[in-house]
Amino acid sequence: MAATNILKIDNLAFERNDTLLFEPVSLQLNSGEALHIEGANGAGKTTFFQILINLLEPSAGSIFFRGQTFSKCRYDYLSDILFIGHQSGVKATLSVEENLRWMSPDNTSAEKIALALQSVGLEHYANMPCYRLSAGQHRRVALARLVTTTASLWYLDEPFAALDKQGVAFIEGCMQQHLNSGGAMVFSSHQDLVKIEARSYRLQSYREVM
Amino acid sequence: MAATNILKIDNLAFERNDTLLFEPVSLQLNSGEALHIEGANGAGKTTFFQILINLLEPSAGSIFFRGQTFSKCRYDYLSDILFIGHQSGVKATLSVEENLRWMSPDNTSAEKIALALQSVGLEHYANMPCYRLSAGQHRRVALARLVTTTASLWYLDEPFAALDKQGVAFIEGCMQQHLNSGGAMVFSSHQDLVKIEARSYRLQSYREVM
Amino acid sequence: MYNYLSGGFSAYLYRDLLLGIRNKTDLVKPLIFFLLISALVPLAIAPEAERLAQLAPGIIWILAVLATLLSVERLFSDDLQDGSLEQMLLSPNMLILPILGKIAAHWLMIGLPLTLLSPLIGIWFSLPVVAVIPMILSLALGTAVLSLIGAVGAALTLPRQGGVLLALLVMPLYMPVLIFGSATIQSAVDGLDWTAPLAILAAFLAIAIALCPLAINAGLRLAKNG
Amino acid sequence: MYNYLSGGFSAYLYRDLLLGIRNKTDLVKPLIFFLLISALVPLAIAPEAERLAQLAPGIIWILAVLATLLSVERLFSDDLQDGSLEQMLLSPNMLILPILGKIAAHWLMIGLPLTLLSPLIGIWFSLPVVAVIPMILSLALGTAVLSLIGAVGAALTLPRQGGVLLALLVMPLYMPVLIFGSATIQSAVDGLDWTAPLAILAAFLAIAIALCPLAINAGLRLAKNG
Amino acid sequence: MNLHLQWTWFHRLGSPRWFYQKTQRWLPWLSFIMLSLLVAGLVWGLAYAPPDAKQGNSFRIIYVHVPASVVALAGYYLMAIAGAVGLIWRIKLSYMLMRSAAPIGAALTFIALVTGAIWGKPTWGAYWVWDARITSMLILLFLYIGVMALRHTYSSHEAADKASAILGLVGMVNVPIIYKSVDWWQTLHQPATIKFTGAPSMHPDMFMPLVVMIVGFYAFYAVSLILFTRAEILRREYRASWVKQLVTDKLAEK
Ligand code: HEM
Ligand SMILES: Nc1ncnc2c1ncn2[C@@H]1O[C@H](COP(=O)(O)OP(=O)(O)OP(=O)(O)O)[C@@H](O)[C@H]1O
Ligand SMILES: Nc1ncnc2c1ncn2[C@@H]1O[C@H](COP(=O)(O)OP(=O)(O)OP(=O)(O)O)[C@@H](O)[C@H]1O
Ligand SMILES: [Mg+2]
Ligand SMILES: [Mg+2]
Repeated sequence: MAATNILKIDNLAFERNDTLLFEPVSLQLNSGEALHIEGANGAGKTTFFQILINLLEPSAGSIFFRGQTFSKCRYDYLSDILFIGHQSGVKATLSVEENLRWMSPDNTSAEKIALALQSVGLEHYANMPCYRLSAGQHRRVALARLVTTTASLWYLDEPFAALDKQGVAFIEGCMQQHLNSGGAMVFSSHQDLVKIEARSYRLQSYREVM
Repeated sequence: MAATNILKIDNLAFERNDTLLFEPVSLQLNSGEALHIEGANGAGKTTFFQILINLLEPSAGSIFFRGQTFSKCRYDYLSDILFIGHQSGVKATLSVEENLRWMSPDNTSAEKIALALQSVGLEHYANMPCYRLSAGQHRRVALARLVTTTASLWYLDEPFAALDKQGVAFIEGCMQQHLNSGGAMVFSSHQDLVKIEARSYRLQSYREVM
Repeated sequence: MYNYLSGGFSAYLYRDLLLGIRNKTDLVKPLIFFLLISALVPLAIAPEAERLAQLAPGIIWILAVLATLLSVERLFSDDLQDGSLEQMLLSPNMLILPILGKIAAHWLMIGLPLTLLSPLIGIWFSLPVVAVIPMILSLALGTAVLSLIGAVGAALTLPRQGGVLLALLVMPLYMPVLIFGSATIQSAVDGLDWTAPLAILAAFLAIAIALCPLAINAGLRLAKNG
Repeated sequence: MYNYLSGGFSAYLYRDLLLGIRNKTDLVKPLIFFLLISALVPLAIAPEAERLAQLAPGIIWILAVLATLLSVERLFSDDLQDGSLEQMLLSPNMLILPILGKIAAHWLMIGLPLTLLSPLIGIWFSLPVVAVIPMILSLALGTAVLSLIGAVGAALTLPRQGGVLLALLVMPLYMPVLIFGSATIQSAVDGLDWTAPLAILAAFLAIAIALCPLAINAGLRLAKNG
Repeated sequence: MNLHLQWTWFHRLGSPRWFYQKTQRWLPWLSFIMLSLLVAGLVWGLAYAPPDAKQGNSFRIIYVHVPASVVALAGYYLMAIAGAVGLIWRIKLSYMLMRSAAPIGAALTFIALVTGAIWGKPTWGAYWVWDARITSMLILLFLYIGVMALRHTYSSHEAADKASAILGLVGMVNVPIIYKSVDWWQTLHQPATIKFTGAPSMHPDMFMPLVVMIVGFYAFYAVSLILFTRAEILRREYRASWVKQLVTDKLAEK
């Protein structure tokens, strides 16, 4: 599979109260590639993701998705991405299965859901309301989406938080498989990775000492 | 300093809806010692901490603090422990400094507070409301208590979650210093530790397959 | 790659209903809630039948406004906190449909029970029987308008967004609904033509369905800049 | 090793007030609510002065009940979510003082503004001047009882944070306060002795201060079992 | 020695197993008493008691209305006290009793309200008036429902039981207060239009069947409480060896 360009970021800058948050970012991401966004606490990784998913507007610079500017391909872009952030969007009062079904593509089969639950080790918890889960199990519900999703560009903000070793290994496996099948991803993590080979990009905080 | 026994746990068991959560726990903790509670997601580490801090009642077994049963030394025990859990008790609308002051012992001097903020790298954020902080910075506010506290027994549930490498190193430093000065601690973490030597105890999940 | 998350109206309608109705008692709760509030009125005011009957149209409508105000606040704030608002905003489709789905669920859980219960409250307050049908119709339409307007207020006051002032502007919009709603019932009691105020309520509903989702959409997109 | 976290009454009073003042929405909402509803009432019911004056005592008290109910829900649930409830339960001292501190802060932000605002609402509703002092006194005492009882309900429903469930539990308990509260004002309007119902309110307050914190304490300790 | 005896007695009383086995023997007797009282009372009241001078035959609803009201009120106190006993002595059985008492009480209260309302139309010309007794009955219904609804809030039985018990106790303080206050409030505004405390002293021919019905309702209450509690015991103690034994025995019988 020839690597095609999926994401291109040109001189992206973000200002809050007239101060740049990080040094302008320029990046390229091809299919089959993973990009590890590094940076200290508060460097702006989460903010960067929110710009990428169009929840915040950049102050300067531009983003191209498969060669098109964002505004031209909004629909295609948004239907082809998956984002899992610090808050994972899991509804506390719904059961594990209901949550996963709700967060998965429309035509996901029941087997796929069951498979996803099994992969993240929650097969016995399918009917438990999520507020009763442990921190790591809660996170696993959100991450089970990695099995059911059909998106080709993944944005994962700290996917390994709260997971135990075996959970981290499983998620890394998922990510690797996604890359192998031609997907692409941008993720942030403070932990070192074991399995995946990823290009890393360090967000340089712009903060002058006040 | 001769190591004195601080915590003794005897056959502690916890049932939820008539099912044991983990294999009964028997443990000893002396001053200057750290105990690393290990276990997969959902093994019951958080539940174990909540039993230790008397928010949940054990179904069987007993806990001794400095040789006394819990019910005899409730006041002494509770005034000598520090607990930081998954939810860190940081109020989103209060500023960083207000939060830390509120969570620190009554007679903490302003210099101590400033020092604590500096140690966790938040000296420039003292007046920022906490909801504007990044995930890691938020966590650092709670962890700044490690500098201001006077408690001798620390319970830390996943203290390293969301922290960057430098943050982890700093917290490990704090913990080591506490141990050196005769304190004791029980903590859980899915990440490997770098600096601290800790005895580890693995919670064995009791869950039979349903 | 159509996604359930972006599935629009019925997906959000179903989810919010599910969230509201986890068990059977959840269904009964709004009913009891209305019964309780309406029981407060005769206790605090006069319990004589004629006096209550005079007040009934107004009181029932004030109840409707209160119940909406009380409940609409959490329409989006729970979603903001657990991150599912973010996921909703990521939907490639127009947000209008999910928003309407959520509002419809809200109406089904608040407006509809009140509407169905209103004859009972009417009996409590000795409302004449002729006024029952107009009351039901006006409540059905009017509570939907209230949910829509309330959702605009809720979107604008999402935590820390500082939209308090805007919300203040939205709240007075309840007044016309209240006036025409109670006018419908009052006209029926007085033997006048009650279809005119009802028609006006219907017009309000049409306008609200067209405009409110746009305002809500804009409000929600601001929430992330808080 | 006395700890600020366990600092009892004034520490929690101060913190909750600070939180309320920071969250401007929290402070402004009850005010919007009072003004809005009291503006709605004359619209929905007849605007003739005598009729309104008759309704005034009851309406002011219904407002007080609803405003308390609306706000008391979050008394402990925010603390539960961000983990500070856990820290409060860890206090070596009796929980009674922190609990009373939180309730006092709630009253200062809800009951007191309503009490201070009530003369204005009284004027709106053409309440006779003789009834103003009894109204202020009864509201000052009664809203404190409402805050205390409401806090019991909030503590018991903590794992579900159900607005409606809370209302269901608490409203029946509010009724005596409502009755004696409006009776105080009504007696003053009718030229009767209004100190008797006021004294009963004071007795309620004494009982509530003594008993409610115990029930709340027990309830909060159950919260982790949700 | 004496004390020791007392305590074993006390604990045996608190044991679900003891309750389950004892009630097994009581149930047939109680059911028989209940049925005969109810049938006798109903036949006597509906067919043989003379019609009321003013109300004609519509008064006969009294034979359901009054017993239901009386037992519903008494049931609330039983429930609250059971909760208190559970809180103080941590006796599981009394929590189970409390839990079972709530739905029965709520149903009886509901019956009292509905029969009262039906009766109200012919006698007062309105289904509903805001009288002290009626209002406090309404509040009672809400208190019952509150106790029932609170259960779903907690995942653990013990927590749910404690919470319900606290609520029950708070409500117990409240019921008489409400009764008094509503009474007081009513007389403040207007002389009560209807008052049935001073009801025309009833003719013995009407009154005796009423007494029979009241006792019958109490028996009915006892039987349903026992049945509900037994079901609750099985639900909660399904892991106890005696319950397992019971199940295997039952299966063997078939
Ligand atoms: C929904 C309406 C009604 C409710 C909630 C209600 C409730 C009650 C209650 C709680 C009792 C008291 C039981 C006790 O003393 O322990 C009672 C008794 C009684 N009720 Fe009703 N009632 C209603 C309507 C009526 C009506 C319409 C009548 C007929 C005029 C009536 C006639 C009586 C009589 C004769 C007694 C027994 C006399 C006594 O002990 O005072 N009730 N009812
Ligand atoms: N609404 C806001 N107003 C002002 N500053 C903000 C706001 N939101 C975030 N910030 C600041 O922006 C910076 C970047 O935050 P961000 O959450 O992007 O960091 P991050 O790299 O994800 O950190 P972490 O590793 O802790 O998750 C932080 O210093 C934070 O204080
Ligand atoms: N209220 C509850 N009712 C029933 N089960 C619960 C409840 N709370 C927690 N559990 C279950 O108890 C188990 C232990 O949870 P706990 O939070 O102690 O795990 P943990 O070891 O801290 O996991 P993690 O590493 O993910 O933080 C989980 O399987 C969880 O589903
Ligand atoms: Mg981040
Ligand atoms: Mg945990």
